[in-house]
Amino acid sequence: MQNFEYLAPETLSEAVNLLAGNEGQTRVLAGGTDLIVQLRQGALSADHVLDVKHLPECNELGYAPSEGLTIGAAVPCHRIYNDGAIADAYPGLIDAAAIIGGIQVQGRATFGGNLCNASPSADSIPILIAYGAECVIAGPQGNRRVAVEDFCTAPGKNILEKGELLVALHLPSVQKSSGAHYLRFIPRYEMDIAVVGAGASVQLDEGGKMFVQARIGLAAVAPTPLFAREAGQLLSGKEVSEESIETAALAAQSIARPISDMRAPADYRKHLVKVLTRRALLGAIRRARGEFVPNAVQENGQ
Amino acid sequence: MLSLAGGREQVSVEGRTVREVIANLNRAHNGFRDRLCRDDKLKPTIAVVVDGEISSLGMRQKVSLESEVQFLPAMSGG
Amino acid sequence: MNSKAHVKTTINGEEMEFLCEPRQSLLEVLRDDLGLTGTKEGCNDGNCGACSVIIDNVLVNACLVFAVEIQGCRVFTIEGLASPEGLHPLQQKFLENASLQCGICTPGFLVAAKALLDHNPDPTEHEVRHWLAGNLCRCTGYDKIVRAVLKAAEVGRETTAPAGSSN
Amino acid sequence: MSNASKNGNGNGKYKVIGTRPIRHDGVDKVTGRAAYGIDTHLGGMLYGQILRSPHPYARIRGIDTSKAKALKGVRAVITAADLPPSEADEVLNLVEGSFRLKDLRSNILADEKVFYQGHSVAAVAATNLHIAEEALQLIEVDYEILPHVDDVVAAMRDDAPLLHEDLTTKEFGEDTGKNSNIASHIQFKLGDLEKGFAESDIIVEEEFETASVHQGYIESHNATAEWKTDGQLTVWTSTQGAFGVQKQTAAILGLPVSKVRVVPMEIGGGFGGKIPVYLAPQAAILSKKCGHPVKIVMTRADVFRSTGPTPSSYVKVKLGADNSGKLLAAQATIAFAAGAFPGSPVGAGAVCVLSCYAIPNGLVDGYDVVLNRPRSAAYRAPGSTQVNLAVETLMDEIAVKLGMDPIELRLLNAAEEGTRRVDGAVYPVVGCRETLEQTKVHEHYLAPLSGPHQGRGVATGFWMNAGLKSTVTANVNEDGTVNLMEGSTDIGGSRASIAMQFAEVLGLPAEAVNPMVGDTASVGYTELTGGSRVTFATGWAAYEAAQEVKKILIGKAALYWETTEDEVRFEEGDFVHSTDPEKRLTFKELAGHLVDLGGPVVGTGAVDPNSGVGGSFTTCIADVEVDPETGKIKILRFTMIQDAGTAIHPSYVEGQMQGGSVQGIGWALNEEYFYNEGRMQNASFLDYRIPTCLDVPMIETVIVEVPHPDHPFGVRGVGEASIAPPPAAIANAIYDAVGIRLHELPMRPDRVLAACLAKEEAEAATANG
Repeated sequence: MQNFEYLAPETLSEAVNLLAGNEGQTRVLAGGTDLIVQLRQGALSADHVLDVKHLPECNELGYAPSEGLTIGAAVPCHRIYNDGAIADAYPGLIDAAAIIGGIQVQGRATFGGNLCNASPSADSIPILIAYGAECVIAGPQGNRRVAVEDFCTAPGKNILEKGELLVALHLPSVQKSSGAHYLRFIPRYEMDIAVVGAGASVQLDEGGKMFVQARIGLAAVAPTPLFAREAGQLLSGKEVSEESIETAALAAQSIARPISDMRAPADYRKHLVKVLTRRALLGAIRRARGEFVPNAVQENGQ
Repeated sequence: MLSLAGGREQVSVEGRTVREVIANLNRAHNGFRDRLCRDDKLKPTIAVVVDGEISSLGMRQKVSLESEVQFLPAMSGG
Repeated sequence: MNSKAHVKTTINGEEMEFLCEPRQSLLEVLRDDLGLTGTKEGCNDGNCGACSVIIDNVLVNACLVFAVEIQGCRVFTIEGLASPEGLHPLQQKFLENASLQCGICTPGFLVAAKALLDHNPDPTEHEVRHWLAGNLCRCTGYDKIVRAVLKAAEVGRETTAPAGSSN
Repeated sequence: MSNASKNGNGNGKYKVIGTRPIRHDGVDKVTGRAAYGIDTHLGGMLYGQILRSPHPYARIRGIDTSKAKALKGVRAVITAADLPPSEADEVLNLVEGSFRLKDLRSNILADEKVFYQGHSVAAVAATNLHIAEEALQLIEVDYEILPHVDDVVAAMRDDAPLLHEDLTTKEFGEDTGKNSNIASHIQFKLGDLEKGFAESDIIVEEEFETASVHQGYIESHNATAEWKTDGQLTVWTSTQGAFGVQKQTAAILGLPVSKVRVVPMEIGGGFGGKIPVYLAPQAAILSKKCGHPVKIVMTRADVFRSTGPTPSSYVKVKLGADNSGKLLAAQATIAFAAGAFPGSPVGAGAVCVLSCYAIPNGLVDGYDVVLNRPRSAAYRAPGSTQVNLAVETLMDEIAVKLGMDPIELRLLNAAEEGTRRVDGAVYPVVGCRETLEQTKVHEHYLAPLSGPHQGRGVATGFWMNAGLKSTVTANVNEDGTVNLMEGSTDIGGSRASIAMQFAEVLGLPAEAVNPMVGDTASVGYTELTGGSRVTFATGWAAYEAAQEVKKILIGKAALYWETTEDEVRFEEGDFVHSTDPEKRLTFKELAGHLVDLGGPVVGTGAVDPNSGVGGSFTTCIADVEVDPETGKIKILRFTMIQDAGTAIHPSYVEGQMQGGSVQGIGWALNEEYFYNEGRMQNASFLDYRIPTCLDVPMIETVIVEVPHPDHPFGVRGVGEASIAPPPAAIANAIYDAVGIRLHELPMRPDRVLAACLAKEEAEAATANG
């Protein structure tokens, strides 16, 4: 690894100034679970590494039922799933937080970093899309907010301009009779990169019989994580039934354009999109109805 | 090997050691020694099994009148 | 640029200072500069858990931490697990249950298991397996490791005093 | 079953053997104090790094190291030009095989050509690791890329790119003169094959393929070398055999063995993969050039790309049986991918393929094939797993076709004392039948399955086990303890199993023996830790050393009592005066008197037991659940039943069985070298998927004890056989669950799903037609 200058600013403005003003390549360090590996392998280079863990805004983990959830870009997974109120309100988020790497990786890895790394197979992104999360971005021209589904532009690429920094993610407050679920397919039972990932959130009517709305996000089936907008829209106002779920799953499958690689062949991935979308929707529906659906830590989880 | 022994898989010869067995084999079926040995040693790719046990003594391994002597490819183990 | 960073930290309860290049991982500094070779390197990319350490009560892989980042932190490594009075119950159960063969993954498993029991003193078998999934062992097939952790948890619950030194 | 016992009680006739003491090296290993190869640190040490080929096959037109040499902090850069020249036919004979010195040197530093992605091309020593890494990027290699071949069947074709212009196919000591990638062809023949098949009522035949898999030890390869000005070279390394490293390093560097001392550090796993030398020669030359010790540790990616995977394979088997299930004939064709240089374990595969059964007529052909992949290395029961998949799947097919219980079918044909194997060897007392009988009555085998898409499979496996040279020296201390110096590096608790055999002879507690592993200058010649041989052969040496100590101590007791040796008996751990029962000395008491009884008490055991053909048999039971929508397999329950001969330390016997089982499960389901254009795509623990603890259940074990007829305690060795049958057992369980037969490893989810879908389609077509 080439040597670099380590920067640990303590205010956001200082961080933005450094990012905007530095000569050469400045890389942002949050949990480091992607960045350090990429620097070590020579996939990325850095003249400066800017650690955002000392920025208060990036460390915020704030939840209020009426306001929603704010996850600072430097908040590691373990803080999210160890917060009981958040785990109760956003179980779909916990599904993802509990399977990113092993426990050691979850001690460092952040949703913000997972998003900025912009891997098509990132486990946190489909469920953030399903929850309708927004990115809070600071930059030399001030703050801006961007929907998560619009953040990634290509493998390893995102919309951040020079000088810009992802500060936090914001999830809207949770509606009544709603539920969400993320699951991925991997050949082992832990520690793999998603072959396909699917996250779904649904809001049902009070009787739990009809879809009010639904959002579906997909991983590892395109150059960026996908928002299966139409698949979710197809469910609005529809009865909760095998047929409606199958229709949405087929719609999600239709937009998937996976590749073949060492992790799986494309046709297999395509097949899995339908299976996982259906299973994610079923899990989300059960949670919306107040039923227990285990995550990876809980017994019978996988 | 089979062609050397006229197609027979088992032949009987005398000898008190593997060296003598090979010498006697070679007398009966010319070419045997060259297949099995180099410089009065078994080739490294050849193992000799006497009465079911792979010998580490090679040409010096003693054999008895009733012994069964086999020549096998040496195994790579792990 | 080439100057080294000065880092003050606490390792296994002792205050320490060292100089390091920013590109050096915590694992590299522990092993090559501080002589704490009990923390093992298996993959150097966060996929085997052999370098498990606990930083401020959080289990992490030392290969995925820059040493400069631990300024002011409390670091716990395998060298801190036993006390002058004796072995930690986890260490004792690993020995009694033959939970190690070659032993290279053992420090990582012990540190990870300590973090688990600190966090959850009464784990189920599934919870143990989920928690330890980031630690690879190629020798044992995991059976005797999981059993030792479950037995150490029993010991921990039976003894009134907290087991071993906490971080 | 008469003299077989179960679950490691040693037939109840021993005091120490069969107990479960805490291993002697345990405390160091749970406190982080044990020093492994990667922990070596010497004063003034420099760090080495290896430049490796990015291409699967290329000619090296030139290497320019000048920019690297000029980098601040770089002390030396070396290439193949720094190795001694090789004669074309120089051969190094090792117990693991015979190798052309030219090939061994080329694997250390490529000269004319690189034969695989990851092939070592140059090495650098610098003041720190990062500078050495930077220097690698400054070395310019001019490659002429050549068309490569990385598939074993393709490499055998006449039109395949040839790797070695001077390689011709050898057939049992005869050079065919044919230039080919087939380095050797071996053949075993028994009985009359045609007659056997003609008499068969049922014939099954299938082709199988298995992917390359890696040993996957958690500690990377490493070597630290110090070449002193007096010409003496010392190497500290993690190895399965210090004397093997000494031989290989000396040969590669053109030194007499006495100039090379190898210090075996603690070793973080091996499984066969730490027998070859990969780094010691480079570290040595770098050290010579810069006058400092040099340490090299491989990256994990280099471990995958450059060190011994087990061969990928093509195996075709045909079995014939009569209507009662009795096997009458068998034919097998086996091709193993040796990697860049000859030397796959295809011979062992050819022995193992039909080894579990009494088959009167058989023919086995084996091919050792070179191609553009790293030189393969041994991996636990090398060659046995690949061939086991084929035979044990076909045995299951026969059982299904005949409506027989699969264990009954195996019992009907089980190898036993007197059975002649296809390679001609005849079994002495073996435990094949006994493992099957234990399986038949095991609660797991009798338990019902609990849900849909679940299935159960069984398979039986074999490994031949090795003997080979071992040395143990015992020094009696005045406090009644014994220091035991032995030459076998301890990869999984063997210090304990050797010390316990020593202790058994002298009636000592295991704790009174302090076993240590010596370096090549401090202990007698000892072959590698491998072949399931250490507890067998080094344990035997410990037994002999103990006998010598006993004999000397009888003399000392006689001297103490001022009588003659024939007046002293050794009974129940005490030295007793035959005619004066008042005179009785414990071992400890006698040791306390040694200071006044003349010379020190030192016993030596130096043995070279024949390997024999006893070997170890094992049978396993696997329950799986198949997700029919995704093809994912879950292992629900797994039991391994193995003949240990005698279990010295049952916990570590179980550990070997459990570890082998899980490696077999990994091989079955997910592990593989994934190649694209000759380049390995998944060279990390992220994408080379060894099982995690969430992937497997508890592994149940049954230790069967059918004592080895020759070993003083009946030990057989248990290290390897357990890896062989899991893939076939899982394949058979998948068939039981969803009715599909897979003929390719790994049985990845996408392959399982494809086979499930194909079956559905075929059934639909049948229903419609």
